[in-house]
Amino acid sequence: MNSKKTIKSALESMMYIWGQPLDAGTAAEVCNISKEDALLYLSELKEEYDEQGRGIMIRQIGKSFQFATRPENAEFIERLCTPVKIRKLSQSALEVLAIVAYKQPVTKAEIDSIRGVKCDRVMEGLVSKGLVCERGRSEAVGRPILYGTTDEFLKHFGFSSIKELPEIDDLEGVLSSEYSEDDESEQMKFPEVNNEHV
Amino acid sequence: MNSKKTIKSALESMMYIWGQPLDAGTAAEVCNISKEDALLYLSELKEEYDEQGRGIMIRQIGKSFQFATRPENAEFIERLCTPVKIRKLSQSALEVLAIVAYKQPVTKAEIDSIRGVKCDRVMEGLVSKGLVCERGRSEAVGRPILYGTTDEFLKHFGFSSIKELPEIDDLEGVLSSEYSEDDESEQMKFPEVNNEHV
Amino acid sequence: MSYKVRLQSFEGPFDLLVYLIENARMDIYDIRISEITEQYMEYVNEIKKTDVAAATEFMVLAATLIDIKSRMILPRPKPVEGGEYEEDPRSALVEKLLEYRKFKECAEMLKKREELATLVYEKPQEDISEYTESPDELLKLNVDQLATAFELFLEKKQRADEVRARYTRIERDRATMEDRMAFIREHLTRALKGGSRRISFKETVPDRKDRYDIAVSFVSVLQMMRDHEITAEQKSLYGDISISLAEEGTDIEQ
Repeated sequence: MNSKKTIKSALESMMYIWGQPLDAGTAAEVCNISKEDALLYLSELKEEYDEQGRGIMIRQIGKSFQFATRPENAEFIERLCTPVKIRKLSQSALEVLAIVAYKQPVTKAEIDSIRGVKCDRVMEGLVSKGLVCERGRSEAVGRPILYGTTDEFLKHFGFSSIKELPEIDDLEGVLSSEYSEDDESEQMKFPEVNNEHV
Repeated sequence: MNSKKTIKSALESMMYIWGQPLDAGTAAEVCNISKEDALLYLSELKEEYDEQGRGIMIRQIGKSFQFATRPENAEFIERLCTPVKIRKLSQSALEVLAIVAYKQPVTKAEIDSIRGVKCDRVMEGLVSKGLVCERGRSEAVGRPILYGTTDEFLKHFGFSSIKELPEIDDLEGVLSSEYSEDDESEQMKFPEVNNEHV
Repeated sequence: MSYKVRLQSFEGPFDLLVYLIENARMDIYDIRISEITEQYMEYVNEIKKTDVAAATEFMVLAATLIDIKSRMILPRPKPVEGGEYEEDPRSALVEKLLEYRKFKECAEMLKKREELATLVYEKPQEDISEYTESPDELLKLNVDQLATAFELFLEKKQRADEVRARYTRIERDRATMEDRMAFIREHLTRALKGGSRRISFKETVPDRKDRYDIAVSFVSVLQMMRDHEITAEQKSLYGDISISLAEEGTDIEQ
């Protein structure tokens, strides 16, 4: 039987080679330990890297773990090489994604009714990006498809679990102050409407 | 000016992303420090990883530094990265295996006569998979090889001993080779007729 | 700058309405409906000029606004004793706008998380081709598989034995040299159609081959050779006997 120290060392090596998020179940099988132990050891490693303030960290996505660089070192990495930047999502994609994240599992019709506009094309984009996936069908008439977020969603926004989403009520007020900022910029963008028609 | 801690963290992030050996000169330029400092910091990092017995280490090649996995973890990496192709035994292989299991030690001729078809190739496969092995020679004419199941066989089917094989009613009756007399005499006269069609 | 471009800045009718309300510094719970409807309609009319399809999406809410506006003009009756206040015609819309605004805030939060997350870099997987090129073969076995295969085999064997026993009896009664010679002729004809003049002796023995059957075939072949119907040759002792139709005009004695 391998010692805990040996296993944890092996897990670090495995994560390094794997590059992509390493599933605790897979790791457990390779190390011949229980999935619970694998989860525990990986979480411990994650803490160790945080505590020691290493320049690389372990991030958790669902039950998978992955080495990644610390956000504060981004400028150095960008100076060293030209890393592939992830394309940021459009406003409409973010809105649809927000509704899916908080209301999942949810149908397109529900999303449409909240936004007052059809979301078919946006949803297609989100599914093809792997941020959203089908989650069975609703019991409602026509048995429409239900949608939910994926692990890729967690990774894209830096959550380790869907439980980390901030409470929706906590958001209100905090962001309302930013509306004024938005307003100003948009006013500058649409002067013609006002000038010509008001 | 960045602190030593910040720089060392940045160096770790850079090495991680760079993948290839990172030259101390390049690192120094990116971090806006002297090459001597870069060398010093990188060497310090190398020592830290060694001291902590991490599963990843920093190796130095000339004046370049690179993350690598610890050699003692090679077996885990191999297990992680080697894909597993799941194979199942064919119906005929299972038949032969069952006959060997219940009638062992048994000769190929006996199996042939029970199944009515040659088993040479199937047997070869079972031997190469380590499920069946030679068990000496029969006293019969030509002293044919006797076959039996292996410990690997027990392991695969989760038996602790061959006695755990499920009971089969009138096993002797079904596994007797009924045409043995005819077969043998004809084999001598018209071997091809007999082998391919009975 | 065309309206089409600007339109894309609004995510939909609710987005536009929320913008107009906040731009006018109105309390969302007390919307000045006729003022906002006017602004909304102006905007929609502008879009209609360039993008009719997009304007349609905004028209549904326009209709709702006009409906609310008309109901607002009607005097609201005072509540009957014990009755409830009649609902504010705006309340359903306000509820929708509040819900929309809530998710817009969530979207804003996600946008910030996204920005932060893009500062985190991952590296690609190391080259693991040396492993992937030679996959492990895992033999998947279980007792059920073995038992099922075995039972299936036993059944098959039992059926085959029964059939064979019955068939053999009938065949033995029937097998005559005449039948066998006809059988051999048929085989040769079929082989000929298939482009081959030759058949092997073993093909002249049908089905259950015991000594009797083989003897019948052998005697039949000898008879047919004597009748100059076929030729036969055996290359080696105990080797296969090859049979072919006698060629016309060819002497049988080779």
